[in-house]
Amino acid sequence: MRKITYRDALREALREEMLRDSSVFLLGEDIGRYWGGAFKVTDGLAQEFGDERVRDTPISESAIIGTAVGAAITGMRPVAEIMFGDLTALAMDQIANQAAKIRYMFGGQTKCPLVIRTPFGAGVNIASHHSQSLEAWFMHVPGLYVAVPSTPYDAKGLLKTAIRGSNPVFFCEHKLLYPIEGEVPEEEYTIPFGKAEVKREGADVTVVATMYMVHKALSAAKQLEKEGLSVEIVDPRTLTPLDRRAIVASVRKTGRIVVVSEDCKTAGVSAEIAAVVAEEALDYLDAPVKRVAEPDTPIPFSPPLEQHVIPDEKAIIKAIKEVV
Amino acid sequence: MRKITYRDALREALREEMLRDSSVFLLGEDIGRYWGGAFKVTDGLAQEFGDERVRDTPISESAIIGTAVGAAITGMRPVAEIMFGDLTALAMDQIANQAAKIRYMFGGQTKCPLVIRTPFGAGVNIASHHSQSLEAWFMHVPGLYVAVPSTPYDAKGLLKTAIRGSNPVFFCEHKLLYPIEGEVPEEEYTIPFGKAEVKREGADVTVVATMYMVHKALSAAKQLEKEGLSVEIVDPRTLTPLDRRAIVASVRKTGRIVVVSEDCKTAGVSAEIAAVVAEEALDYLDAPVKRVAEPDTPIPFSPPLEQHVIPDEKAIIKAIKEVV
Amino acid sequence: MTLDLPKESLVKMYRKMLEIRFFEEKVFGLYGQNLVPGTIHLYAGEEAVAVGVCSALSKDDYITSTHRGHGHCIAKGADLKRTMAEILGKKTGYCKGKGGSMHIADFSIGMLGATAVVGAGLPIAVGAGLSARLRKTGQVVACFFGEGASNQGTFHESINMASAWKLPVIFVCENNLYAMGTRQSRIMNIENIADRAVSYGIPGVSVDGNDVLAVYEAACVAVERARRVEGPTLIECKTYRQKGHSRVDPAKYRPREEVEGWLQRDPIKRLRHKLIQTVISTEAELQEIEKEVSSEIEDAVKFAVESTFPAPEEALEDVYAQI
Amino acid sequence: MTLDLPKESLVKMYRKMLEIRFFEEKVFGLYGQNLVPGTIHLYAGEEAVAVGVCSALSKDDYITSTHRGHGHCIAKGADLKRTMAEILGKKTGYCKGKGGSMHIADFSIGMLGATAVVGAGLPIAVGAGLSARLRKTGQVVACFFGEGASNQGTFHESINMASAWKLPVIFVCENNLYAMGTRQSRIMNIENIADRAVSYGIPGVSVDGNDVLAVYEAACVAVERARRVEGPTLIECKTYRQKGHSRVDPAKYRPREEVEGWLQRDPIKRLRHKLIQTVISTEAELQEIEKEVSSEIEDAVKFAVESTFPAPEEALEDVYAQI
Ligand SMILES: Cc1ncc(C[n+]2csc(CCOP(=O)(O)OP(=O)(O)O)c2C)c(N)n1
Ligand SMILES: Cc1ncc(C[n+]2csc(CCOP(=O)(O)OP(=O)(O)O)c2C)c(N)n1
Ligand SMILES: [Mg+2]
Ligand SMILES: [Mg+2]
Repeated sequence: MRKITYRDALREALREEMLRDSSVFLLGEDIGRYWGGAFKVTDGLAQEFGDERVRDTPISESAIIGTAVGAAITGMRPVAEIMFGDLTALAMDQIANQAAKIRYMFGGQTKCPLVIRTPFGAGVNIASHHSQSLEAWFMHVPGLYVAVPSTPYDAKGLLKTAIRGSNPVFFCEHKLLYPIEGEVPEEEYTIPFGKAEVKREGADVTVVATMYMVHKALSAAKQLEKEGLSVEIVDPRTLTPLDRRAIVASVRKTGRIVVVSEDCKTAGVSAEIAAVVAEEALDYLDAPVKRVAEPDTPIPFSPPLEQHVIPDEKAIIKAIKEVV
Repeated sequence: MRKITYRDALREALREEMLRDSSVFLLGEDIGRYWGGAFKVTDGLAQEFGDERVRDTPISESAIIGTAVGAAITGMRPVAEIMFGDLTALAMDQIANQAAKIRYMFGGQTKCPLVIRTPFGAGVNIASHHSQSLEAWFMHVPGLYVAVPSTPYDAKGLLKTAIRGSNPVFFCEHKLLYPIEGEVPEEEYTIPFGKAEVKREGADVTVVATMYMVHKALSAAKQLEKEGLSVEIVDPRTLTPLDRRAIVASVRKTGRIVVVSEDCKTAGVSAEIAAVVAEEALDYLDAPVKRVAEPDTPIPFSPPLEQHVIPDEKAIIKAIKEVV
Repeated sequence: MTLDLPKESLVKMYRKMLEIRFFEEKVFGLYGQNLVPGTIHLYAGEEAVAVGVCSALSKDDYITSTHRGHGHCIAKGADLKRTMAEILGKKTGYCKGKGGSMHIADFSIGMLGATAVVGAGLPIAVGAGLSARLRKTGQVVACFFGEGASNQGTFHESINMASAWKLPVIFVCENNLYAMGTRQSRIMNIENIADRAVSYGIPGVSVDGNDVLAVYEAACVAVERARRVEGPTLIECKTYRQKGHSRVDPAKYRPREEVEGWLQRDPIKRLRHKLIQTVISTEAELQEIEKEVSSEIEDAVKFAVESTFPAPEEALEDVYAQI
Repeated sequence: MTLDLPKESLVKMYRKMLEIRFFEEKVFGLYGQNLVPGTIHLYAGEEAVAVGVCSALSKDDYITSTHRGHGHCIAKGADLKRTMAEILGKKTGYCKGKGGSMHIADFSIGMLGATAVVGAGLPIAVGAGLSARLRKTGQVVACFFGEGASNQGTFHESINMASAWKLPVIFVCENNLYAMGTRQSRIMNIENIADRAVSYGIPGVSVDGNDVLAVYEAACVAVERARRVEGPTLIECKTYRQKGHSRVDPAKYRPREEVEGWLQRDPIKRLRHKLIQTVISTEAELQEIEKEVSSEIEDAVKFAVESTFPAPEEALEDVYAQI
């Protein structure tokens, strides 16, 4: 099968959905013809679809999301880009109080089919305001779906599902994933929300990992294979809805679980997954649950500092060894 | 000992600290002489300390917090009120990206001694934009402390500690707690952060509860006592730092735990506490961890709907019975 | 106040304003009887703004509203019964009891809903305007907000965006001089919110917000400009709320003479006076209308009071759209 | 450009601007050598703004800065070595390597730090101004931000608040015509950001931001007003960044003639020319200064390059103040 990058997979999803449905349009800072998005995800789309449907905005994150909400409830399907995930904080009211609640508050009178795309993640030395992973905030907001694709295949399939759906989707990307290549069929496909994928089968321990951490977990698993340890890797692919069944099923098989998530440990993604296991799979557990995550610090700038806080293969291997 | 309300306890803390330290000042919408705060916490303080130190602001939540940050790093000790906890979403960047990180990003050059007070909680029929409990968002932000007092005594002692400290404190209040009375000594005292309090000793099951839920848990415990069940209630009092030791110690004793928190269940306060137990106390557990929390919905307006989503004594009792 | 409109239109405006006033008086009364859960923010005294603006809109145009939204709903044509039922938390309400006073919406008449976060409606209105543009429908959007809201960042971001894109949005600032207990002069250093239009290169006009025809005229000009794809307008309507901010507020922070002055400029009395003085209507005609409206409101109250509450489990519905 | 300042002051400004320019050229070079982690936003071409404003401040006055902050630091008097070391991620840097190019601060000279969230520095500057008021120190605060930032909600909220409270804050908009690839005219419908001062009832002035003396004069007027407790001023400085937005940006979205026109109006060349023309300085004198600055910068680079990186575990320090 052909291989394309995560970035290109996202762009294909946007392009195909824009071709398919004239109500889909994009808005965000410098996503248009002069820049193509800070990470070039929308590169070329303004040239193809025009500046009205690929719309550069002022630096006004609240208004970007609010505008998307207003468009979504009146018949359009906006896909808004927030240039860096950290900056979603500026639009938190529009995301969490307006987009997520507008259907509910009004008793189901409206739908809000809106996608918010944004890159999270550390690793490129751009410090505390451009490196966070904040998925957990959005998991804690009922009314939103949260997608966390780790591969080009998942990125394309989930983004298409997000755009076609009837609900607001917080769509997480990762800076280090953009250049990663993977197989993506030429043919049309979508990926349903709420279905985890076992990215690697194994018998001895379950690792639930998301986004860029899936790749680190896979590489850790390869190393451990040499030592005779069989690691199963479950990628939830969406955090809301969360495929609890798949996680519990894997733990039932292996009896051990390590949750790997790039965000800060406390009250993060890994906390929710650990809690689900503690509630629903306790009887299967042969060892304590382990979380591998960023320590509770902002992300520092200097490379040795930054590398110190990002969970790496070594930390994953260490955690796995502690539970087996 | 004399009894005063939670509201009055908070006001006493503010007043005493303002008398003690001229660098303490208050700012927020309608906290001054014309209103005294939407929940009257600051009532009368403007009359005593003047409009400069009890400062009414425009309806500009971002600027309220940003202004507090700027004042805090230049020698003042601002206490900012956000009228409703839901509205902290409007100031999320200033809270999470600026206040929490300003010391770290600048390599420890500055301190940011700032308190953000805000009421959370449902129960007074003011619907989706005025009823949430969002503590978990702030637990997930390193650099912040998060206080969650459940009694007048704790409210006063924790607020004084918050104001005297050198770090930004996100100080959670609860609408239904304001009128609650409790013993508060006339003498000066403070309560250290990171020290849970066992609000009731028990042997059969641990309930970790916060804020208004402490009272519901206490009432549930009383009912269960009649049935011969001995419930221990641990109130963390601060979520950051979290007294993991006290929680683990209690679970070690009882072997069972129910976490009760008013916020939405997924990725909420109860998730972190459940995760801590799954990591650090798994071997002591004789039953799965249980979370009692709001279901993942916005808060509805109509009384029967709202009552349905707020965790109540019945839900707590049910959860306890499931684990014993 | 120019009165060169057909009598029909003038009387319709009078009736709408009356509907709002009587409605609010009833809500106030029901509140006292403990039939209204939560809080309420009454629109009494500001009727000319909603009615003046909505009279310049057609049915498929949009509006966005605020915590003080009953008047906007009614002016846009919402059903009194379902509005009242929502305020009482009943299943027959517009939002099936999920929204309440601060979150009423009626999408069928382009009323895109009230938000209780001050200032949060502005960008949503911009989005509706953008949507109208992209769908090429010619619809315009009127966005209501208070002078207090005009200090929110969203005010600035939204109007700038609407202006940069020449969107068909009319920003209607209801300047009632106070935001809760905070008088405008204490938190901003300008008198006319309309002056802020300069920041966006759009027209800004201040009108007597207790003169329904002045509001109507300004709105008509803005609507025409919007439909000609020339961009948004900021209209400031100087008005006054006759009651406290919310249910519990005795509004002692307002000088008695100020309140009385504004009561004398009551928008409904003023239109009534004009209608009689100019012999457009007779006292009898107007009394007839007043009786009619009064009984409509009684019907609404009856409907709302007699409606059932939603079943508790309905709290779990409507979080996500299923298809 | 009026030159009635003592020679000393003029030469000092010239030297500061030169420091910034040479510093930025070095940063650019080091970037090419892979010695600068992350990204950089260079201030080359905009030196007159930072230097003009900071020359009007005294040492204990405050400034707040942005992602494009090297020039602000240097103009306020930061040590070149520690600034460069921070950009290279070294332990000897101002923030011990935690901040990097986008987050430099030097609290000892009132440089309250750069924030990488566009517009986030404005309310922080207001807070510093409020603090100066409450502590009765007479300090003023200069707050730098771009024209792109002027569309953030914080711009509006902050200036309104500063004006309502008459705080000693000078809002300095560095209008370099672009925000990344977005030309001002595409995202706002006005030409002069200074016009936005109307919204807050404060003076707004537009000046030639490539004329250090014009900037200086405007800043002096604003500083005096601030110290007289009359409130904030909005100063817009029309300028241009000579490089791309950040390291990777070839800035192809800018017409060549536009770039060349601005290069001809280079602020450093202009001051140099004036100094010579008016025989305030001689060619030899200025060459001497240029040599000195050049060697200072070399020293800074040497210091920074030779400094060690922080130890990995230091990442866990400085999250909370212990006392
Ligand atoms: C963002 C936000 N801040 C504060 C509040 C609390 N609050 C509700 S109404 C109100 C005053 C609003 O004033 P204005 O915009 O002038 O509208 P008015 O009530 O006068 O109609 C405030 C502060 C809120 N709901 N939302
Ligand atoms: C709130 C926010 N939005 C977007 C970005 C990404 N970004 C960094 S610099 C920049 C352009 C800023 O333009 P302007 O304010 O004019 O400053 P300039 O770069 O021209 O100096 C953008 C969009 C950011 N850092 N913060
Ligand atoms: Mg008002
Ligand atoms: Mg710029």
